[in-house]
Amino acid sequence: MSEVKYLTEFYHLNEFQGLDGYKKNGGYKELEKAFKMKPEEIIDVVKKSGLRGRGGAGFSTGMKWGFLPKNNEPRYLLCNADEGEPGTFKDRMMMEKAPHQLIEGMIISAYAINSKKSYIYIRGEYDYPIACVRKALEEAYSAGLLGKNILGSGFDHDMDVYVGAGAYICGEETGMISSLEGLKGQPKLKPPFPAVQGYLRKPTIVNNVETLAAVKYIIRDGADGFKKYGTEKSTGTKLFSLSGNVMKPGNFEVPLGYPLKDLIFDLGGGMKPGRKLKAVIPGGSSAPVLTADEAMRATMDYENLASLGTMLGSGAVIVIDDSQCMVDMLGTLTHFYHHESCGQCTPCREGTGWLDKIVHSILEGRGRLQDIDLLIKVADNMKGRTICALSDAAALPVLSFVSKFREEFEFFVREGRSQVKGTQYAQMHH
Amino acid sequence: MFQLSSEGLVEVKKELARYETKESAIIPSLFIAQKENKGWVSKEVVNYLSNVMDIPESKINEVFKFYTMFNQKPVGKYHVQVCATISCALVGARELSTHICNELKTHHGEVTEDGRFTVSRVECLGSCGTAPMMQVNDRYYENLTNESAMNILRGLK
Amino acid sequence: MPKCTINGVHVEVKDGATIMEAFYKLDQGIAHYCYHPGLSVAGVCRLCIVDIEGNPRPQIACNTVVTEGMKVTNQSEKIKDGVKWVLDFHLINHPLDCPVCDQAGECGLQEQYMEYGKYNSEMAEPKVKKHKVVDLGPTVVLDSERCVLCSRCVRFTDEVSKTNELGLFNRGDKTEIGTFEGQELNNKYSLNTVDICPVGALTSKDFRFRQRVWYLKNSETVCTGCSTGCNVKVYYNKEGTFRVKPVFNEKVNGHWMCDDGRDIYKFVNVEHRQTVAHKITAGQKSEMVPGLAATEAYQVIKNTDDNNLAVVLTGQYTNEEYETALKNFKTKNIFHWKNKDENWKDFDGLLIRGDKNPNSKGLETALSKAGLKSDWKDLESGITSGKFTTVIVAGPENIKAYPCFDDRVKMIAKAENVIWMTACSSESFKAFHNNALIIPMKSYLEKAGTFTNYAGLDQSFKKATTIVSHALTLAEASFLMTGQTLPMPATAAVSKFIDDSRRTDQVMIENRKKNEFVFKRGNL
Amino acid sequence: MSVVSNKPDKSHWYFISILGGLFITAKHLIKNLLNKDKMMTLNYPEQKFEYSPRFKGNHVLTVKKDGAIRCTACMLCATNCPAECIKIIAAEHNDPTVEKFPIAYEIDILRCVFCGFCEEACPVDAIRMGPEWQTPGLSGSAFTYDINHLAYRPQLKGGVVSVVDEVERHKSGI
Repeated sequence: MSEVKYLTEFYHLNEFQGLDGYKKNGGYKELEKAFKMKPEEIIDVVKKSGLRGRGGAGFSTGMKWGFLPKNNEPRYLLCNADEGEPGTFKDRMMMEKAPHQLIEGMIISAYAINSKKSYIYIRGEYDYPIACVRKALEEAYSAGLLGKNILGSGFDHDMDVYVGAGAYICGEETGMISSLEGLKGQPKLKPPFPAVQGYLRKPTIVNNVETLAAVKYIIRDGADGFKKYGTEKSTGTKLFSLSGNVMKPGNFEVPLGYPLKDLIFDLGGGMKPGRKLKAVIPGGSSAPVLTADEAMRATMDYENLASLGTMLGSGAVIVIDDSQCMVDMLGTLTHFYHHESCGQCTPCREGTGWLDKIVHSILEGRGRLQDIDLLIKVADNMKGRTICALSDAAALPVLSFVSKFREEFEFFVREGRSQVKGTQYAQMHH
Repeated sequence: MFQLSSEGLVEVKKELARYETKESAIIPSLFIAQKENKGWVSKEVVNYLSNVMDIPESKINEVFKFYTMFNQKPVGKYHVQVCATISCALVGARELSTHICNELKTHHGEVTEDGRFTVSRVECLGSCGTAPMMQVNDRYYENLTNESAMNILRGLK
Repeated sequence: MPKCTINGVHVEVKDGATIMEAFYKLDQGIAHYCYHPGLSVAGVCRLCIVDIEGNPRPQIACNTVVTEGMKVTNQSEKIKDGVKWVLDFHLINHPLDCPVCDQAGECGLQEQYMEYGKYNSEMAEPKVKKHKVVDLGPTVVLDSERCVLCSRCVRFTDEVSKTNELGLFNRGDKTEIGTFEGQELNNKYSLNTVDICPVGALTSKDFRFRQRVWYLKNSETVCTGCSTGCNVKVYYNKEGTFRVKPVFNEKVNGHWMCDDGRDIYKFVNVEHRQTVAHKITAGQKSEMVPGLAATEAYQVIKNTDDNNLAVVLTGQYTNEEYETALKNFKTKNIFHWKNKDENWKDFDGLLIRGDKNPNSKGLETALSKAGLKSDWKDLESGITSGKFTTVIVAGPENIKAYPCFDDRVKMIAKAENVIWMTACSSESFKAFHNNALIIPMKSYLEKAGTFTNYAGLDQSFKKATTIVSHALTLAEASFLMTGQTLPMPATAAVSKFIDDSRRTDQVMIENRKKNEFVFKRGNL
Repeated sequence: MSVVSNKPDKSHWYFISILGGLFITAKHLIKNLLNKDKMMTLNYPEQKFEYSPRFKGNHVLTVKKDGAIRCTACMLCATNCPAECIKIIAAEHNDPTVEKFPIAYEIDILRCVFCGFCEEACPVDAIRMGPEWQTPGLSGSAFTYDINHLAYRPQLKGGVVSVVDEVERHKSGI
């Protein structure tokens, strides 16, 4: 099986980035089509299409829109382009190659939920994508695709870019709302959910770049046309970001339900010569790791991965080959979560630091055998105890790494050096 | 005393009017001020912005200290940030950052003697498919090797 | 009005009330640090987790709204283990310097450890170092290592005092509370942050290291700092009074009190008090017992015509005392001495009022009830013209609140005979050159009574402690000065808001009962 | 009032007991004369008995390596003292790592019952009970030991250094 170019059909064209090139290749046709529909019809189609959020949680988009209160309060649409999950780089490509695709999808979505104002929250490090989206917005405004009375439909909409400043937690929807309000990007308590009280305590819908872009294609092909791809419960195509120890890393669009094995060995070009697959993290760094055996069986859809005890997440496939030390890799992950914990809830604030310290004391040869069990205990007690999912995201990799590669950890504790590399941590990369 | 240039001030005023709340302008304004203050935010900058924006210092300070893109210490002319999170680490980003440090005769997070470079290891920059990579000020350099990275850095004026 | 079951007990709560409020209503114990009834919900300490029937994940009680028929428990093993772990997360980077920490004895961490913990921590890694002994401002000292980052103090400065001095800086486990560099936590309500701090992170400079809290007894009373009449608790022992903390009263002060009110206890302590009566005759000073001085005063008053006698009252005595005094002194020349006329009606919008007397309203009511009306100017002219030969003054206890004190003492000292009743000694009394008697009075902590606050609300309070045992109340003095004997009891002891069953000088040992080591000592 | 005179016949034999007593005395006299080293008595106060270092006598406040008082003025000894003979006044230290220290520490040794609870309660090994106990005085005030006497009296030769090292404790983050 090869790639399915559905969202990424024209990504190889340089002109697709600009408004003219975009229009030439079928751009903004669906917007006109959508304006002829009633907003409820659009929500209905999206619901029927089975589109699930592409950001990580995989929640049904149509259902999310349905949570909005039925009143005339102003409501906001936020596009989550704060792509921070290690291993993910699909939104960046979408914004660079086809900013208008996102904008069109957003206008349609905004029309569906009757929002007058939307923001695209892009992480601050993405200098070039920000410039691309800003330019596209200017073009759209001057072409009358944004502003008052868009294309004579009587629908007004304003869109703006908000640039983040480097915080993983702002990728969490309530964290993003806090950040947009000018506060620290700390997640807010739920309930109330953002769909009821979000940005400025008004109803707010937060969707991923890929989700919003996909809305355009659902309008084009209808719910059934979209469902053509994917499995029964995981519909449509998805962009997977392949990275790590593969020959050809990159973004690949495949239908959901695509075998992970094919993704790595066909599209990704397989392992480097002489190397064997050791483990795969299938859904961004927060997803529990799969061993090589499990990875061979896995298909990339929400249900199958859940049955393997992991998750699809943001679709970032991180491939680890047999030259890598798993203790070291877990060290990079715990360091990441320790660095990115917002410091609000105690279990996460203290727990991420504790995990990081334990893993690093093992790495530096100070570990004790009971530390391995302690890692599991600490991670277990961080799960589900906090406002947002960062605590879970930090705990799950630890649990899976330790349980699936326990002998490596034990070797490291006993010998003070890596089982795979045979060297001490200090000699590994300094 | 830190003071924004007149263009910077106009931009801050524009940002203040741009969003629904005044506080939303804190991040954009800090970016503007950081650019004008040689790449870092000092106490005076926060003080100044507080006066200009009419927002308590503690609020601006909270935001400034929360986000990693605001530097709390002076940095070199070129801030070299090497991503060292898992995807990059798998393909040798940490070795790369150590190599750059050795070549520039500096340590992570420190400014080189000539004041041109600060090398730091940072968390995921969203360029995992093209790892190892580094960000020099705003620009991404991807698919690096030890040599290509040093060539790029030497090529900077 | 949804009904729910908390640990098997049925309770009906207000619409939209949270589980935490239901726990509060039932007075059932639930661990929490970040939740405070007077502040918004933060939901960050994660200690108040409860099991809700039908919900697989434990929920936090402070942000979960009660729904009809909800069954909640925090006594299950799962929850207890969960709380133990969350507590351990609080404690892993805590410096455990209880011996030098002022909060020890009333610390949330200690209480919860005794309740849920009692384990050996498995933390073997170095702890995070943060700033210690940070001077936040004129009133508060911060220790960041002890802080559990519940954000109560930050929310207080945001929501209540609206001064925004405090913030949570940095992120992750490097997060610290603090002010912006160079700024101070300096507002009229800053010490409330110390009260609401569940651990020893914020400590009061005034109270710091002066006493361990377990040496202190407490008693509820009414603040005499201004006419708001905040409900407070004073902490004292045999060495004196040491601090004042607010007590929740929805009608008066809510959960808070001002910093000025916390200084009020100071004049009560013996070093500021008038401990013996002074008799001054033509510049010669002699000491005597207060009761004797009052009877000496009777000799003077007896020889003065009612028209030539003036009585000056301040709003710092109780309603009962005014009533008795006005009954005993037959003169019509009764004057009301105010601390400052110009900002008498000031109000800062939260608690502080310009009228710095706890009972001005009570005095006004008592005077109008007796049909008395007088102007301060009459007193001044009366003294200068020599009309008032004898002046009896029930002076203020809280002399600091009277900027005019010195001038007024000098003015009154011109009269032929002055009988000055005061709880506190003052340098100004050197102005007395003619015949004068200075009679020591009891302070508000040493007597029971009623204060009427600015809004006309009567608040009764009990006697807390005794500091100057032979001092008199105004009522007792007025009896003695008019040649009568003291009736027993001297003042009414009706209490409206303090639990009558509890002795005022009883030590609060509820918390210490939990301490098993106290019991173990008997077995040694 | 009647006096009952009770003179049993045996009481006339008291002389034998006296001789027995004299014999024991003489035995010890000769023994002591022949073997002076094993003599049971001491020439107090010229000679004094050496008590074991674990004897719980007068209190000693220990000092840190730099000679400053170890005590942190936590008042646990005073709280635990059943005789209520310890009085401490705490103050703020200039060094933030020390934070709290006693400016006055008094033990009323006449009230002390030498139970050792203060030593047990101390979390930082600041108070110990030493082997001294013969500490006579002429006035009542001589029995209220102040902080200087407790920590630096001449017998202690510059103070007893506590083994708990503050710097190491801080390094390890305790």
